[in-house]
Amino acid sequence: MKRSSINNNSEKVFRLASTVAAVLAALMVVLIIIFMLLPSLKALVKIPLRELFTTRWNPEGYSKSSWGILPFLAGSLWTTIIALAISIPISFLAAIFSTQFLPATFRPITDLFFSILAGIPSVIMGFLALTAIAPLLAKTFNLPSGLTMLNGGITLAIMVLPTMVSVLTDSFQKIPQIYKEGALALGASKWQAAIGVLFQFVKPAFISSILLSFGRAIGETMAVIMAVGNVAMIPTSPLQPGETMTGALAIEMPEAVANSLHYNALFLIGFILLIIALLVNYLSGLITSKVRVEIQ
Amino acid sequence: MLNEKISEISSLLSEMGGLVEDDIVRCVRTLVEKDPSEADSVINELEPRINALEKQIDEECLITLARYQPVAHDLRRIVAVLKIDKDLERMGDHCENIARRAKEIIKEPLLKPLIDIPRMAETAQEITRQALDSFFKEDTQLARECIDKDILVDELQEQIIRELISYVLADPSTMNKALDLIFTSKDLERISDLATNIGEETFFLVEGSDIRHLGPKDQKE
Amino acid sequence: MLNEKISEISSLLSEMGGLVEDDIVRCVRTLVEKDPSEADSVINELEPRINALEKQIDEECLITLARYQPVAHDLRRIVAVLKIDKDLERMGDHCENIARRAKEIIKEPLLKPLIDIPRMAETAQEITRQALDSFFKEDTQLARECIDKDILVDELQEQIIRELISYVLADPSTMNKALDLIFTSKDLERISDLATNIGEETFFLVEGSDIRHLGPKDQKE
Amino acid sequence: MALKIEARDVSVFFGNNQILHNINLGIEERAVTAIIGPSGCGKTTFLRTLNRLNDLSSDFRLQGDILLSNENIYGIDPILLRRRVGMVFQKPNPFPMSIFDNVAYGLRLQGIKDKETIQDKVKTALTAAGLWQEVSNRLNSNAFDLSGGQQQRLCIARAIAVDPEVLLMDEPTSALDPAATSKVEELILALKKNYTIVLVTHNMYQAARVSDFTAFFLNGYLVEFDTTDTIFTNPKDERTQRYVTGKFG
Amino acid sequence: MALKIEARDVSVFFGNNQILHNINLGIEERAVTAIIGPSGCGKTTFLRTLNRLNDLSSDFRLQGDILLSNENIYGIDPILLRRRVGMVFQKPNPFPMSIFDNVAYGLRLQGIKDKETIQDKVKTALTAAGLWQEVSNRLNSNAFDLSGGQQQRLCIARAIAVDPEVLLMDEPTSALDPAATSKVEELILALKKNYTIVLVTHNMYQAARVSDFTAFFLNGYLVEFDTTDTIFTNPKDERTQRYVTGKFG
Amino acid sequence: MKKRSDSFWVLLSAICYFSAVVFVIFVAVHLLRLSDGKLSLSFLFTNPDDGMTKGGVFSPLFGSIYLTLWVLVLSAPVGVLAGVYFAEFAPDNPITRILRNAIRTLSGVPAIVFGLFGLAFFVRMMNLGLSLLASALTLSIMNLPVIITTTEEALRLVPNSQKEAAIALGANSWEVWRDVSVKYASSGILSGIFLALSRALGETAPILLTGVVFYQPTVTLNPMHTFMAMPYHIFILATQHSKPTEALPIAAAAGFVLLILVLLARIFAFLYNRRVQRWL
Ligand SMILES: Nc1ncnc2c1ncn2[C@@H]1O[C@H](COP(=O)(O)OP(=O)(O)OP(=O)(O)O)[C@@H](O)[C@H]1O
Ligand SMILES: Nc1ncnc2c1ncn2[C@@H]1O[C@H](COP(=O)(O)OP(=O)(O)OP(=O)(O)O)[C@@H](O)[C@H]1O
Ligand SMILES: [Mg+2]
Ligand SMILES: [Mg+2]
Ligand SMILES: O=P([O-])([O-])[O-]
Repeated sequence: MKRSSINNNSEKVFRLASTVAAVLAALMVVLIIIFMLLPSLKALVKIPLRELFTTRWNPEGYSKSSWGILPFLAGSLWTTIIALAISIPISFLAAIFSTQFLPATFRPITDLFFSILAGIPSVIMGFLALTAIAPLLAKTFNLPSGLTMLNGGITLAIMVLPTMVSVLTDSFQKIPQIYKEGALALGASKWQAAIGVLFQFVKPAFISSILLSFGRAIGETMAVIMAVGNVAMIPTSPLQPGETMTGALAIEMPEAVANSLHYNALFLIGFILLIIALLVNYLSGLITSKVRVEIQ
Repeated sequence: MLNEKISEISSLLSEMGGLVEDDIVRCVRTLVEKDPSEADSVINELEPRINALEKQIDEECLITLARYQPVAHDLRRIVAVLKIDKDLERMGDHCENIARRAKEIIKEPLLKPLIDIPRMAETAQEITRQALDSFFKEDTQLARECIDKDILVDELQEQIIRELISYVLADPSTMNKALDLIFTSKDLERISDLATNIGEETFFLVEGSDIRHLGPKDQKE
Repeated sequence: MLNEKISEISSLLSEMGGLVEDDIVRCVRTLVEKDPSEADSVINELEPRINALEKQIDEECLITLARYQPVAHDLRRIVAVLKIDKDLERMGDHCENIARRAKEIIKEPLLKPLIDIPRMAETAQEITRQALDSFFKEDTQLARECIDKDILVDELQEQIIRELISYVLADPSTMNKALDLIFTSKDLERISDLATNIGEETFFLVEGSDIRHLGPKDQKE
Repeated sequence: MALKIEARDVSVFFGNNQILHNINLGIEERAVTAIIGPSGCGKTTFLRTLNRLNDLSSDFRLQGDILLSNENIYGIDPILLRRRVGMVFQKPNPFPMSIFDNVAYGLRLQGIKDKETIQDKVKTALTAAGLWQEVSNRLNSNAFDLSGGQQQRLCIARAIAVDPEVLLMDEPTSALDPAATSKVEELILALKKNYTIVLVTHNMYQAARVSDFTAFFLNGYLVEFDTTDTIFTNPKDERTQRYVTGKFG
Repeated sequence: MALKIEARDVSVFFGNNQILHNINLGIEERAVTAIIGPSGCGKTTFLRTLNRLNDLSSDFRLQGDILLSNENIYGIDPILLRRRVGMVFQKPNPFPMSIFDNVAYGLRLQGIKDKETIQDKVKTALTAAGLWQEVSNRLNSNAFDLSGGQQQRLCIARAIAVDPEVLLMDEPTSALDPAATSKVEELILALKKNYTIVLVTHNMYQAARVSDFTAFFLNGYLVEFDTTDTIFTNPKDERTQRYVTGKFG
Repeated sequence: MKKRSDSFWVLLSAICYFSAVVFVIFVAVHLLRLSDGKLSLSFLFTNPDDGMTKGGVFSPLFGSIYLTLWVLVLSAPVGVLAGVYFAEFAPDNPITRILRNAIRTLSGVPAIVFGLFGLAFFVRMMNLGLSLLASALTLSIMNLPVIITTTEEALRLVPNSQKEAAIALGANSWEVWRDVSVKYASSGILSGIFLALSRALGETAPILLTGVVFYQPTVTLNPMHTFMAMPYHIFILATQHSKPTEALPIAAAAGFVLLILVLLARIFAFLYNRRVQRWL
């Protein structure tokens, strides 16, 4: 009897501590939103919405500052879309190869390689873009500098590849063997089984992995800074330089005076990034949870 | 699957019952119509068919038990059939006895006009039919009726024996013939007794209770 | 579980067999020793116990089939037991008949010294014991032997009937007594015949083949 | 009756392990042949050898011959072989598509494009699988919405839609509840009129109920092969006897 | 014989769904009571009500009384109740510890520290579960290294180590192969000499083989409750008859 | 016909797959090649020198590791406990569902946004100034979702049957957690923590705005101080240096060191993760 009351204490402490931790975590979510929102609102009050969607960004202009974020939006979109265009087919094919055609004994090694690829710090990827990919592009396309949208796109493609591959291989691997064998037993080839049947299972994960990669690519900072040249203009071809939203933040924020309009405007860009990230994650979560229900 | 097997077995049993009824009629008809061909068909046709059916039914029951693992009502039915086909087969044996004996009897003129023995046979046949009917229809009312009818057969048998003894006392040389008829009546009595067993199986099947050794049989015998 | 049930059933059957053997000995002993108390114990003690055992064995078999779903050898054993206990029960019935009749017979002096009837009884008892033995030991050799012995019983019966007929021819007033003895021998013949059925079940059990209606029985009867 | 499949002295190895030892077995046409035996005795391995599904394991090796209608299965393209020898698995494995597309899948694989042909064949297969009545008004809903038993019958429909000659079934009811199991068992009995069926089952009683022939495997050996009636009432081999009476292990 | 557990007019709700309807059932001491019925009829729910495991679901609600040795189980601390009413689950669920620690776990929870006492009790429990011989020489190896059947017997040993009065078993053999199943069944028969056992089973034949009493549930109602002999040879209710003869659904 | 096109696709997918694998090796080789023999043990233990054109990476290396320790201490307990709450105690109602999703969603928020938040909240609002603590807190917040989610997932993978077994033996929820859940989930939780640490080691953007400085040759244990960190050091050397040809080999060498550090954390995470899978 006595013992059981001791027990109850340990249980109560345990329960209380974890609840407190959860509340703390929840509090952080709220704080992030508040502290991102407040300066952004200040910026929105000062800067007319119309002006945001112009092509000129000049916060410290002599006569008049201009706050057009379109160059950054364009830079982010260019790099992100190039990255996805490259990484989607590659990761899809790589995932099929590693799950369907590679002997199972290789799979842990594969997983490790992709996990390592995902773990390469973004500065190192940026370093690579700067020292390996850009010179190659410059040579190939005969450009003065390889620091272009394409360079950023390729770098980002490599960076999101492991996420996509691992989401895809995970969901390919979760498909019970009997579905593959079911297709083979009906006279399908391995490729037909993978594309016709197994891919049906993977579809939602596929879409969600694209969304996730989109979020990652658009939010990536250091690698992109080092890859794209950072010129606040709207690139009209992948072979032109540009600057992304994240790049603008990382480069200008350290110099911005606290609570100035510049500072607040940069927070506004950050807030836009936050919204995009939340949206993308929310959508991909929606898809995955729907899949969970279906598989049950 | 099980249902099909059970109805297959039922129809085999019903066929066997039909043959046995036939058997009873024909073995006695040999006596009445003095027609040895009836006896021959009992001995050479019916009897082997009845025996074969018993084997077949047993086999089917065994296979059904092994393959379909029946329980409850289905199981009681199979067990009852295993018992009933044995009764029917023994009834067939008695008929064969009657037929063989009849062939001897009709070689000489009869001791007296046959009245009671055909009546016994008719009653036995009726009991058999009713008993089987009661089994197939799961009708305990009918089963009770046919079991009760067995007394009639017993009475007829006693009457026949009494009468035949008086014949023998009057003329000892009829002894052999009288004995044959007495044996015949005894066979018929056994047939009817076996038929009532079938009725008892109906009770077992329908009510799950065993009325054997409780019915009127116990009170007499 | 199943094994225990089966050995439980076997021991019940063996008990029943013992009672029936006893039954055969004692109903005939009534005649030999002119002791009505033997007959009474057959009628009032043994017979009810045998009947009760049949019901119990059937019940146990039914429960075993329902609960343990035996197949193959186990199943054949249960089915065989269902057949055998019916045989034993009918053997008991015949013993009761003998006992009842014996009580009447011994009220008056015997027609002739009893020699063949005790011998028949002994043989019948022996066949019964051997048949059950063969079943429990799954010994088809033994089963064949006891089935073959049935011929002895048949011969003895014929001999008895012939003898008794000659008595009656000599003195028709012995008719009633003679008839009683004839019926007694007939009962013993049935007992032995039923006992051979048990032997046949041994074949069914051991070899899975049904030798019924193939054995010597078919060739005679 | 004719033999549809014949295994002649078949031995199977995975790497250095011999899983099956000299199996000789003739599978009767238009009948149900059940394969029973304790876990790990090689039932599934034998079954999957018949449509060369084991070939997918790199360390699989076969000795002996397997004939399908007197033709060595290793002389047939595995993809064509698998169209002639359909398979139903232990767990229902409908594809994540509509009910209709599941059944049509095999047909489309064969290159059949004509809509009407496909529709006809899907209907026929679903009817044969006893599922038409239950699903005809929702052919376009997802196959995963069906109950487990219906899913398994859908898989059977999918297998028979391509008109195979043989149906291999590996414990097709082991994931189903009793009611669904008895439906599938009835279906198997109905299908044997048109197909040769090989049924692996853990459940001895199921073999007893639905099969015409039964093969008893033990440790990779074929111990006894006979009619189901005989195996369950009067097996010849002492080990079969022990297995079917549950006195094993 | 005395009643160990008595359910009086028990109704169970999950949220707004009534899962069990007015169940009245007396569970005999030192006997095996089987609960059978089609999938979803409420067998598991009833069983888990007896040790208040359903209380873990927030939307669980009970009406009526359940008495354990004439004491209302809602008057007992659930933790103490569960020590008196042990449970064995559908799938073997040994803890990821050594064999010894698995069996000792419940004892240690009770605060028993003395090594010898624990050792004695572990040995007794393993012996009672018929596992001592097989594992005595490797008590320290991981419980996961045992075969499925051994694991399930280990779980039984773990449950009986704390000397419960009642053992609840929810389809304890449904994840086992036939050989392991029959071992567990034998164990159940041996255990009933000392414990009151309530056995939920999908497998009618299992109920027939091992139980003394059988309760047939249907759609949350108790249809019939009688000795197993009667239920399987001569059930009174037409629905029981249909269920045990497999003519259901 | 069909077969040929099949093998074409299979070949193509093999190329895609292997190019990814080869790329990892290429990164290491590329860094090694560019580092031009700068790597040595003393490289690790000497401070940058001569306008960062000479010397080693001691102070940034120390900064990174010290920072990571702080992150570990700050984020692991809270993250794990919060994960426990969501897996074990959270009632199933809209509020907890929203919270859980909000936390999960945070894991996709770009690192730079966390940097902005850290700047606004820790540096300015909490008045921590540019400091290691502000950076550590920022990284901790960034890592919380990772740890919470992996903990929760790992705990969800604990078979319910196991927990019920313990409950049925009379264990309370703390005992269930201590005796059963931890055994199953510890690998998964550790894997999550290592994953978080590898991120803390490699991220630049969040610390960029909260405390990292580009040159500070003295190391201090005072968390209120600014600090150097490997990723930022590499960034500076590679892009902001006035003498690129001299700085580049050092940047590459430092990159290689960072790569190895991050990969070690990753490999631990990976190995623990595989242990989790083995349990299942
Ligand atoms: N791909 C494989 N590689 C190596 N060994 C295998 C492979 N497949 C099966 N085995 C081995 O072959 C043996 C037989 O396996 P199989 O699955 O055929 O047995 P089974 O009779 O179907 O058993 P169950 O009733 O459990 O399904 C087992 O010992 C198994 O471990
Ligand atoms: N925690 C729960 N919340 C809501 N409904 C439940 C819960 N547990 C069980 N049920 C419902 O109660 C009904 C009975 O379930 P239960 O698991 O008791 O059935 P069962 O007879 O054990 O079936 P089975 O043979 O499939 O195990 C089912 O309809 C099930 O969906
Ligand atoms: Mg198998
Ligand atoms: Mg259940
Ligand atoms: O119907 P079950 O999944 O409980 O066997």
